[in-house]
Amino acid sequence: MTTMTLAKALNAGLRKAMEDDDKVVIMGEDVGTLGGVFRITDGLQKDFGDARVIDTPLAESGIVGTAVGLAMRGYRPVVEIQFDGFVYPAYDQIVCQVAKLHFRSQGRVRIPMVIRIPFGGGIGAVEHHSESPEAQFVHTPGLKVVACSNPADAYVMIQQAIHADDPVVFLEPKRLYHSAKADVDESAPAAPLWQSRVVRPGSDATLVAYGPTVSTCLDAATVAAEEGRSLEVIDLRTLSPLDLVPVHESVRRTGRLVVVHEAHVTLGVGAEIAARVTEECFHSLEAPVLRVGGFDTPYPPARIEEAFLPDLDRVLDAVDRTFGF
Amino acid sequence: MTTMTLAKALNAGLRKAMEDDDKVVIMGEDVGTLGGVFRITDGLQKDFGDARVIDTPLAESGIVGTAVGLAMRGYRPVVEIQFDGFVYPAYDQIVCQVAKLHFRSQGRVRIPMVIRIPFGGGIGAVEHHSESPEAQFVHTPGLKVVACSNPADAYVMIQQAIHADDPVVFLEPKRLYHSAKADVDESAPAAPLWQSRVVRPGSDATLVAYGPTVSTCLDAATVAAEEGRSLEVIDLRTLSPLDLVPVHESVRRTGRLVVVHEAHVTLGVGAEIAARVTEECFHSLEAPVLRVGGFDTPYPPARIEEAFLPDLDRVLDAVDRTFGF
Amino acid sequence: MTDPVFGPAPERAPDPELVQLLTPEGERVHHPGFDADFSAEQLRGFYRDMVLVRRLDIEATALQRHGELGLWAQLLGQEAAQIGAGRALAPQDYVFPTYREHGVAWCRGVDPVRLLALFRGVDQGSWDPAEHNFGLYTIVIGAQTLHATGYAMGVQRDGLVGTGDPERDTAVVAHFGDGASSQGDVNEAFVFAASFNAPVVFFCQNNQWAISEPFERQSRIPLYRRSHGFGFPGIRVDGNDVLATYAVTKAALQRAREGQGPILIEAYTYRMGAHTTTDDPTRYRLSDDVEHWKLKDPIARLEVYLRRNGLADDDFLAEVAAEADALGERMRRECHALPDPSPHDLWDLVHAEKTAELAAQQAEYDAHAASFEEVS
Amino acid sequence: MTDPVFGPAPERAPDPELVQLLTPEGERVHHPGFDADFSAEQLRGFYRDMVLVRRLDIEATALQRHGELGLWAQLLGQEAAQIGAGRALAPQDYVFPTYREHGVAWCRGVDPVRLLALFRGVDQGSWDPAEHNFGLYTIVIGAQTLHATGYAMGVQRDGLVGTGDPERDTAVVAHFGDGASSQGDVNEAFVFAASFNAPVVFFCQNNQWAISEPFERQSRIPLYRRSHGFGFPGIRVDGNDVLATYAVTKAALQRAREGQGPILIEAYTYRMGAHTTTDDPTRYRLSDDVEHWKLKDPIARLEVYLRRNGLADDDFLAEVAAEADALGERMRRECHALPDPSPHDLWDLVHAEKTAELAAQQAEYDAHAASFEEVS
Ligand SMILES: Cc1ncc(C[n+]2csc(CCOP(=O)(O)OP(=O)(O)O)c2C)c(N)n1
Ligand SMILES: Cc1ncc(C[n+]2csc(CCOP(=O)(O)OP(=O)(O)O)c2C)c(N)n1
Ligand SMILES: [Mg+2]
Ligand SMILES: [Mg+2]
Repeated sequence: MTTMTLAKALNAGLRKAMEDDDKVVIMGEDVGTLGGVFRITDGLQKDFGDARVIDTPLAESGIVGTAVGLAMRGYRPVVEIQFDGFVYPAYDQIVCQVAKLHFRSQGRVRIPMVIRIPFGGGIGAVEHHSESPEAQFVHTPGLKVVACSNPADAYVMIQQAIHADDPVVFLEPKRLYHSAKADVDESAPAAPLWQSRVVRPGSDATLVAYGPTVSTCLDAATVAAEEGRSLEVIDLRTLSPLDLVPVHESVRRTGRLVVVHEAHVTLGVGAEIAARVTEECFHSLEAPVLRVGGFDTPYPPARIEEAFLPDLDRVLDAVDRTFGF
Repeated sequence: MTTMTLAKALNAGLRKAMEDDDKVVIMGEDVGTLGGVFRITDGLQKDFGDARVIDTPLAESGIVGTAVGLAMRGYRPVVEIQFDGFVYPAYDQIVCQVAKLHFRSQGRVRIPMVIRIPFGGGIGAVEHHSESPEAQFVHTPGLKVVACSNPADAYVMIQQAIHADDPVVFLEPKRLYHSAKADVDESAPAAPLWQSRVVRPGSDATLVAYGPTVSTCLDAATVAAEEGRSLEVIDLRTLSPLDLVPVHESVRRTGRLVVVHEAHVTLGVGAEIAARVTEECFHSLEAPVLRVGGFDTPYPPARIEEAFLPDLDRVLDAVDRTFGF
Repeated sequence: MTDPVFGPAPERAPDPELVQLLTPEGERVHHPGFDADFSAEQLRGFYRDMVLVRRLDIEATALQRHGELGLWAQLLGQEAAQIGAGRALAPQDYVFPTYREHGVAWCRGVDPVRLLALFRGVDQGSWDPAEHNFGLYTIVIGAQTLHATGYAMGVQRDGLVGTGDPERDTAVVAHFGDGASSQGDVNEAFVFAASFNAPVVFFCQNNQWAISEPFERQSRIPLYRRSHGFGFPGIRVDGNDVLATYAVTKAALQRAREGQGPILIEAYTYRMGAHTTTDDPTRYRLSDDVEHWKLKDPIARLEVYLRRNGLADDDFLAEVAAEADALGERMRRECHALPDPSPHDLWDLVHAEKTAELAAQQAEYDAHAASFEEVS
Repeated sequence: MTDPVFGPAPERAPDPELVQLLTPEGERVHHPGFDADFSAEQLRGFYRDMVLVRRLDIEATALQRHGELGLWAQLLGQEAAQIGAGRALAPQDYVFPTYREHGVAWCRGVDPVRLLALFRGVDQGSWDPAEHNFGLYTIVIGAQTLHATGYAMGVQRDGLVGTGDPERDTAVVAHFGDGASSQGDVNEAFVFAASFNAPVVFFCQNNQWAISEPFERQSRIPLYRRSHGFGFPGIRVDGNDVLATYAVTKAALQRAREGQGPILIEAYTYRMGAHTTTDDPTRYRLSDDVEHWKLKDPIARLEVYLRRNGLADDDFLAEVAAEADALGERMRRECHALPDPSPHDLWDLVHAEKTAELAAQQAEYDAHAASFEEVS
């Protein structure tokens, strides 16, 4: 049991995965000597060499495309995209190649690739450094998509993602990298990667979140509790596949659901959850599923990003509204 | 009034737009001498010259990226992406540049670009030629997205899109290019571009579609009518902004809604419509909004694409299910 | 780094020069860098390959005309480029093709019927890449050049470059077209290959056309010089000359296997047919051009050479012709017999580990399909 | 096509040669291709520009340290490259910068406070590109090179190339870094520029580093030769020599304006500071290296030259220093005074024509915000 930040937990998880399987290679911009701009790969090139921790030329399509080739040769590439907003040059390789090779080849070709993306806002950055591109990957068959929200999960989930034989887009809430500290028990039994989890039980309404908004929702639940309202909070963890079993179970009890993410509301993951939960729990719902997310504008300049991002007030406001129907 | 195919209507619309404004330029692969692989730009290079109808090198990012520069110089580029599946190399330019320049510049830079994409399946093609990538553009603030479904709309909408000062992703149902024939009245007053339209009134349930699935839904309504069920069919026409006014109005009457598109169900446009309509018409809905779409698998080999695509049976089946709640 | 075979470093490269060992008239010429001796058997082998591959192509085109295939991408005119490139491979080498590499597929032992299945719309490629060391056809132009480069980086990590053991040292080939050379991916592949000195041979068939666009739209200098800007050699070979293509590719592969890094080969050839069966080249090119290139036919020149030098007699030619007939007959027969896939299987193919989500959608589909079977 | 200024065609380009007119020691040297005469006023102007721009950079760095900016991308060491490039422009020329072109912005008359606003997080660029013929900073590396190429294609269509009228003929500059040279977009820009012979000058500041990655990761040959693979000339200039950078850029722009097409300039320089204020270069590079480059300082060498030749006296230098102090003071003052944007405006900025959808979301936000104002 060690107390560590999310960044350190990911670093430890990557290290463990590299020790366990020498086919694991890390690729990306500045991941080697520097250890990544967020230091997630700190020390790995020193310990595993530059054949396994590869500083690549500055071309995201090139990184993902060559990782495909390495995967076809039996390697398990873990690709770092430096910031969410820089994944788009690699989009074609991800959507048309990474996602489709298994299907195209009828399972003969496997692409056990992990694409790590530091995502989300709240770090006061310039443009393209605060995006939440997950919906686009969830919409793409052939990809799996997960998001961690705390150090303990991060440590385990990154290893599970690397171990998976399918390509996984691995979303890391960058604003928590160096702030979220928690105990990580390296020997604890791991929860399955493809499962959501109730992180705070409650009975009046349900909040669903993932990545950086899990803590927002937990805060909201604390405040609501003071006001006598009991909110259940679910950390999705896996976005594709979506594990809505605990959500359905919860909504059948609470009758009210609010989904919270930083991605733009329109066609964010919340839209899919709203559609599915409504279909599944139609007669249990006391109110429509409401969504709190980034507005349908480009990500704004940093000085007003807090207004753009879902916060405690907007979450509680949405909860209130579900009681108004 | 002339009877023409969808392909000819687009060709006529493009020609008209080029005559009206000499800043309109057409760019793409094979759009010049060949007139495009679907002949949508047939004859335009001959008549307007190769400075205005530009056969480009084979690089989609290059096409869209140089079109951005042309737009900044005062031109109105109309870019052809040869097939839906080939838009992804240009994704970064579309999402990070085309969509954001107006916002980034606080309105000082306008990108009046049209990105034409022949989309959807049903033509028996090989991989990447039958995709429906629209949801990803709808999720991107800064883009507008429309889809035509018939020759008369196509003729008008392409001109309106070119005339608009914002970037427009213009989706063309390629399987209807040479099959859908209809009267086009070049002098008829044009409906606003950003409006959906009821294309068949009905009272028992509502079908919402766009592009190629409009005709599927009209067929379904015909069959349902024979069975004594009256279905209202709405052609969305505009996906971003979404004009749900007629949908809300309709659902308040019918209490039942099925959304039909070829895109994958998960996080397809139907998810957003389900979420919004449920929020807006919660107490009018007799059943959850149901969605019929492409499955959540990659687009399959042509010999089984008909099973993958929404058809009359799956639409009617979904309608039946809305009566089962 | 002056290379004994490919000549001086890029910046001092000589003027464009087409490596040629067999002229269009069937005359054997010599080249200082690539003078190989070919055995009679080898030459007859090239001839047989080219004739069979041309037949394969003609047969598939006919099958498309008869509605048996949705599409076919013809290789007519590019037989020498593909057989030369394909026969130069060692078994352990790995090839990343485009959608037109039927001749290379042939050399790698992929059954032509597998190609038909893809273009019929039965599947998206049903050979086992690992069995043939031949990847699936890639339709997004240029994407596979990065896969090839990454695969070659894997070969390096496996320690299979420069060991000196000809059975183990491995090279990778990335095929692409003149049009594809404009794609970012291809140029990024050049960057990565140079940066990591990866054992990859970039093999560009410059068939002069990218659908309707002439090569000049993509580059104003000969394409083989593109690599000079990235710091590795490029060379232009007569792609209608199977001997030259073979010799140049073989040397390039050897160089890569030895650890000397990437190289670009521009096989200068011509797309004699349409882009695909849906294309109509009369809309954009002169038949004069096509006639001109007919005189450079890759098979005819080798046939002249074989006959003139007594390396092949009528019997041999008749034998090959009969073999071609048999191949055509088998392709027709087996194409008709190709079973359609079952929609039920779609959900099994998405992932290595099927998700509950997809299993549910599959069950829903099965129930829906069953309801129809009951009805009918 | 032998070019009188840039020398023979790419394939016969001479060995790497750094165009230099002023040595690190402040000695004026001569170059056959680029021998320009500089007036005393011009030289003092360069000096003043560089000093002020360096101060701008130091001031902004300090403001970041004091928490006034979220980030700053330093140009320290690249003053000559940027002032040389910026001062070579004609008013009608158009520039597409990266995120580090503060010196070029200066030459284009963009108020440094506008740069602070961007890095403070107040906006994403608030100068009017059309007013300054200077685009907004582009953060996605390489993307702007395509915009520049397209813009240049627009200039061609406007008939403003090769008219012979120096007030009208127009060129476009695309700035990018050594790291960006690996991006597909940059290479596609080369393809398009060559294919359409667009009047664009690609200006690469090779500052040896892409964050922590040394230039050698991107290319194993000098970068100016990249363009040779695309069929247009490339040239390497001493980017710490403002005279040479100015002369080479001026000639390149003139060449483009005349209709001779694209060209690549590699300004060979060094990033003396961190990548940005969040970077820690001690993790990846030796201070020896930095010390070595300190001896090549672009300002010091010009100062030596000016003094030694009696072109500037103490008064002039004091004047410039005072001007720099005033600039610094103004930047601090105006940075503090920059007003935060209003979230309400977000929805007005998305489109030229605001949609009903966005108006509704804006109204919802306003109501939500108002509910809080009532409370407080
Ligand atoms: C990214 C992408 N864009 C467009 C296409 C459509 N397309 C298919 S083949 C082709 C021409 C390719 O020309 P070339 O690379 O010369 O190869 P060739 O067909 O001549 O063998 C085009 C534009 C595609 N397959 N992929
Ligand atoms: C597409 C993309 N990928 C990654 C980044 C992150 N990033 C910002 S600057 C930079 C290094 C760029 O180096 P170079 O092009 O040499 O320019 P320099 O910073 O040295 O001026 C990187 C990797 C980015 N901005 N855009
Ligand atoms: Mg070609
Ligand atoms: Mg740099």
